[in-house]
Amino acid sequence: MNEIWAGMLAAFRLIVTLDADLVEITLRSLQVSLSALVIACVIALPLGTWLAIRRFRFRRATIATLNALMGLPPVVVGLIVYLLLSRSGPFGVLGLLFTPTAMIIAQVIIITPLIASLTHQAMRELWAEYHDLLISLNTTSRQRIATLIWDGRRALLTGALAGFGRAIGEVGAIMIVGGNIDHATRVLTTAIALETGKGDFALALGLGFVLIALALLVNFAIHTLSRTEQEGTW
Amino acid sequence: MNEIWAGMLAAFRLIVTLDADLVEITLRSLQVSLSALVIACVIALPLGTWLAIRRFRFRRATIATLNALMGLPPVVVGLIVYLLLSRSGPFGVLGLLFTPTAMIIAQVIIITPLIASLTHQAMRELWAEYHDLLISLNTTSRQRIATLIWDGRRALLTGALAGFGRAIGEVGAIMIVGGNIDHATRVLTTAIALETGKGDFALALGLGFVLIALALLVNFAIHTLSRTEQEGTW
Amino acid sequence: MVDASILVALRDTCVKRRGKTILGPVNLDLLDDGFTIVLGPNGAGKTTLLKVLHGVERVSSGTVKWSVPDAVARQTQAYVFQRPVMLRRSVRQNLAYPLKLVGASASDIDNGVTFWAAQIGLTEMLDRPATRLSGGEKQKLALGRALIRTPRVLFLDEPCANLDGRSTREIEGVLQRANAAGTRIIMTTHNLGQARRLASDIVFLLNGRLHEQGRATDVLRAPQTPEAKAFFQGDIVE
Amino acid sequence: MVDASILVALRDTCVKRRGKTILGPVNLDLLDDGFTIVLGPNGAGKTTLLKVLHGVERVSSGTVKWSVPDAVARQTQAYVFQRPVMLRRSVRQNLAYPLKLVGASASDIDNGVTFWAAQIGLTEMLDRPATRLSGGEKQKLALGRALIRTPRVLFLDEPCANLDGRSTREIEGVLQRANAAGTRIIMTTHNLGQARRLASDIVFLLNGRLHEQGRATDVLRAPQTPEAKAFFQGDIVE
Amino acid sequence: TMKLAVTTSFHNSGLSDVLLPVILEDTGLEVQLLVVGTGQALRLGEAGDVDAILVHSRAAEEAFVAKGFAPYRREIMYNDFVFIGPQSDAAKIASAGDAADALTRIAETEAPFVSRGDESGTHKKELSLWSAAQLDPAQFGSWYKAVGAGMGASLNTASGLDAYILADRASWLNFANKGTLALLFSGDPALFNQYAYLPIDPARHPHVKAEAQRTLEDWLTSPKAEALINGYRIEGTSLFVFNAEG
Ligand SMILES: Nc1ncnc2c1ncn2[C@@H]1O[C@H](COP(=O)(O)OP(=O)(O)OP(=O)(O)O)[C@@H](O)[C@H]1O
Ligand SMILES: Nc1ncnc2c1ncn2[C@@H]1O[C@H](COP(=O)(O)OP(=O)(O)OP(=O)(O)O)[C@@H](O)[C@H]1O
Ligand SMILES: [Mg+2]
Ligand SMILES: [Mg+2]
Repeated sequence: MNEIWAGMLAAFRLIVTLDADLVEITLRSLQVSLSALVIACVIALPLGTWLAIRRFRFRRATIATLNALMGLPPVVVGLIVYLLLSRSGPFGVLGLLFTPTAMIIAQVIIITPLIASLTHQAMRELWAEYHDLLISLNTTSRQRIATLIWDGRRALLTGALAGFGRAIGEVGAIMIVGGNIDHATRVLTTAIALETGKGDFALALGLGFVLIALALLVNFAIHTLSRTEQEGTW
Repeated sequence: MNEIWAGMLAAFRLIVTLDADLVEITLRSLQVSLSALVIACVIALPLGTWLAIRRFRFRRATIATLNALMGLPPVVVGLIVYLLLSRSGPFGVLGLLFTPTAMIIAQVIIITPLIASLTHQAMRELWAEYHDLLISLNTTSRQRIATLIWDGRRALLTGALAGFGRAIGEVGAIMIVGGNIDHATRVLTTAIALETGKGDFALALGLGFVLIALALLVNFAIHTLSRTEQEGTW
Repeated sequence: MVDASILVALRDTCVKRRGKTILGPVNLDLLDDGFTIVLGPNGAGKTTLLKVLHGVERVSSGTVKWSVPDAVARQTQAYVFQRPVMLRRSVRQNLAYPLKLVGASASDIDNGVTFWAAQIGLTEMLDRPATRLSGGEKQKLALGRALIRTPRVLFLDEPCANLDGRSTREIEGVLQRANAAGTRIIMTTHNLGQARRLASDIVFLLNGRLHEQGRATDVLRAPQTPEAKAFFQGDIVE
Repeated sequence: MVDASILVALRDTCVKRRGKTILGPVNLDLLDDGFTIVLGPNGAGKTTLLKVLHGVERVSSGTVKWSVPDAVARQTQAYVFQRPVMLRRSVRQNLAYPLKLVGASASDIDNGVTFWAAQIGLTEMLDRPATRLSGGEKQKLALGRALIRTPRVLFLDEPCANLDGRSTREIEGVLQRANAAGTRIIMTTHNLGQARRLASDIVFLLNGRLHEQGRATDVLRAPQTPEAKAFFQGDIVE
Repeated sequence: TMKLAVTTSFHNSGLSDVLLPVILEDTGLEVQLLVVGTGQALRLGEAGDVDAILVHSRAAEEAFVAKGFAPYRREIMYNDFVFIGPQSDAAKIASAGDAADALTRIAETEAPFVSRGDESGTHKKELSLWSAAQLDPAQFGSWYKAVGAGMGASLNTASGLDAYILADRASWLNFANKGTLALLFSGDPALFNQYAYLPIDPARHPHVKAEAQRTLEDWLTSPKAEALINGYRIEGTSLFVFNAEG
């Protein structure tokens, strides 16, 4: 129990002194997770929306599969990415293993199904509402997807934030493909795992609180930004 | 690359021979994750729905916080649960550390914010639709929540599946509070982490594929069950 | 302030949204019995007025005072919305819903559903999903659902807008019988013929303000203001 | 099979939902010009018929043949739904949306929006969120949005159900002018007076079947079937 | 049953898979292993969450005993550390004279080197070897990669990077993802790795299973254990040397 207080103290100290290492790994955490989020959104938002508006033969199966992929175990994703990027793997020549890029790739794989599933769910309702109008106006698929994403952006926000949360808190995959190399691929979560292994629970918790604070910050920032703009519309 | 084939082969072999250890840890994985899912749903569905229908002073802040908590790093959750359940912690006398119960507790903490956030999101739309009617009929809060959850169950399903996915693939927290003890708290993900550490990628991948197959199975089962019942209503 | 025969009194009631006053200030007393028809052009604030009375729309300033405590008043009211809200359930479950809420017995619910389904002519559609009904059928269902708890006060927002001639007359009959049996009805319509057939008194709104109020025969036959006169002749109202 | 002056032909068209036939089999030819009013009691299948013609409702059997290829036909049609669909945007953006889809220039869009906002009387509400409009205002907006691409064929599903007398007459004027300018209009209504004022020909539906069709003057003055006769007198139709 | 916290390097060696079933058979005692980092193992012991620990980090163990968490430490066996590196062996450590020389060569060529960096027994050993070679890892360039992970994960990283690494022999032999890595240097007595058993003091944590602690300790120091430990081989190499005093 004392450790929890010690952890808070450690977090406080780290933040107040602007510990150089902390700043570095925090920025790397943000960089990796936000990059992964942007890439995953670019893929998942249109994909999820497309699934919501399109009727095809294996639609239900596809959706069930997508939902199941939300449970992709990060360690397995990490392993597969590791095997693909390793020197003896097919993409070994790119030399991406143990770089932030590799970490981003792994996280994109992990969060894309999550965001796509949630997008599909959110867009289904909106599509039911817009269906007749958009069909009647003879829109192309692309226009339908764009309209739904734009008008449903509030609902999509939660999905994106869920993806961000999963990415920023994830450790299994990025440990394998990033390697937790000091000053190269160490991020907050891998640092926490390291301190835990060392038995320095206070520092681990301290880093954890920093991470939670970071997540809170990002969420409040996004909520504040989206609020000003919401007023006008929905 | 060869490892990936080897992994598939390993998965195939494990499943075909119904390896006793595999069956055991698979069942434990299911037991832990499904228990956590049920408990988390019991908390998160009413909570998220309540947030959707209730206007109060710090509502936006509460929701932003809930969204941020989707990013709770599992390792930190694991640590805190460990410190609470440890013999020298406040709940040490219960002797829950390194038992499946401890793993369930950690997973409930991790997935409850996720499910609650997604519930809130899904229920907001439905509430906008039902708002006037339910207010007009002079319903109690409890009745409103029950009605929304029932009529919005399809949308909630995706949230619950996202929670299940996160739980079944999670490793950081349950490694710390469960301890990955053979025949006691070993589950699929911790077994995968173990084999990865040994460098036995084929077996790790094999277990990973089993895990993914399990997630697929659960999702297809739920989709099939919910389909028969949907036809009638929405 | 509220005397015995007055059901509800509005005093300086205003509704503002996005800085614009969409209703009021309105001062209005409604008596304990009768069949009030609220008239006015599109956007006059009829829906807003009904919602304010019913308490589903927040008031920005002023008061709404029922002769009974608010909690009691709310329990005995029902409302049919302009755009009927369908629960994503079967027609039967939609009808049964208000009774379930008050914990009615299964047999009471069954009887109520059977009776009202017949009244609104949806007996054959009880097991359809309500969201799939035609426009008119939805309106009828919303009406049956509002009447099933035999409310003391019933608000109706253009309940016959999508109904055919025969259904309209049937529903009018149902409403008149309910009114005779003691249900206070407050209803909007754009159908002046219907207003003439049903109203005991008229409330005429314009630009969110109460413009004229009085006995139906008086107001309809001899409106006091030129705007009301023009409106009743279907003329341009500014 | 489809001759030059025939715009669209339905042959044995059926719509089945949940094992029930809700429309058809219908055999119907609509000519190249005119103002068709579709009449029938609630649940007769009017909405379904319009949607089938427009192609937003799937046909279970039979065919719908336009005189031009389907793709062309679809591009030049517009539809006003019974329950207007509002995009979650401002009124202005709702009006501009159909023009944006076809990549109109910014100035064309501006002009179109200004012109049609005035026509439907929503000029002062252009920057309001469309979802917050009153019932009648929503219907007007949907109408303006349908007309803004000057469609060749316009489907209207009870477009005046929630409109006041003056708006109804104004909209009727807009529709008649559009019709005179070459827009083929197919519209449902429960307002027989409106049918008399607007229709060049009538389609009368009952229980999903085509019961009577012909020139408006003929059908309205001297309906052939007893059911139609009863309906036009507002009588009970079984 | 009792809970025993062990380090990843011990578990990865595979010896536990041999010993545990025999212990169960001989004594009826089910030993549950918690495989964690050295530091975490000590913390589990301090909190009383396990009944005993088996680690290899002498200084930390002595501090643990000094603080009174365990009444004593009992040495059980040792194995040795080995230098692993790419078969091409750019730093030529295969021909090094001793461990310090090997490290000096690596530092001179600036060949990639993966360090556990997690303050585990292995990491501490590595640091002591660097200081024996009079080198300070804090001054090294980016070729020195502190990965902050367990033995297996670090080996995976080294394999991915074709880097040098210090590992215990058991983990290395049991490691399946060798890639182009090979054992390049071993045998310096400085590389010996002593494992010790530390029972948690029941006076401090009354709930720990004192009897089970003793049973396990007795068994681990018995001739039967000696035979099994000395006889444990991977690929024909024996790994552990039993050295408990009777
Ligand atoms: N939430 C809101 N925000 C802004 N304006 C609103 C809001 N709600 C209603 N209004 C505006 O207030 C006015 C009155 O609306 P109301 O729905 O009461 O009209 P109404 O008399 O019922 O009209 P109709 O006959 O068309 O149904 C309308 O101009 C409408 O656009
Ligand atoms: N998807 C569906 N599933 C089942 N029944 C349906 C479905 N859609 C429509 N119906 C039924 O088909 C019938 C015809 O519906 P339609 O909406 O065409 O009627 P309508 O003539 O437009 O009636 P109204 O005047 O009330 O708008 C109705 O009884 C309706 O309940
Ligand atoms: Mg209204
Ligand atoms: Mg209709």
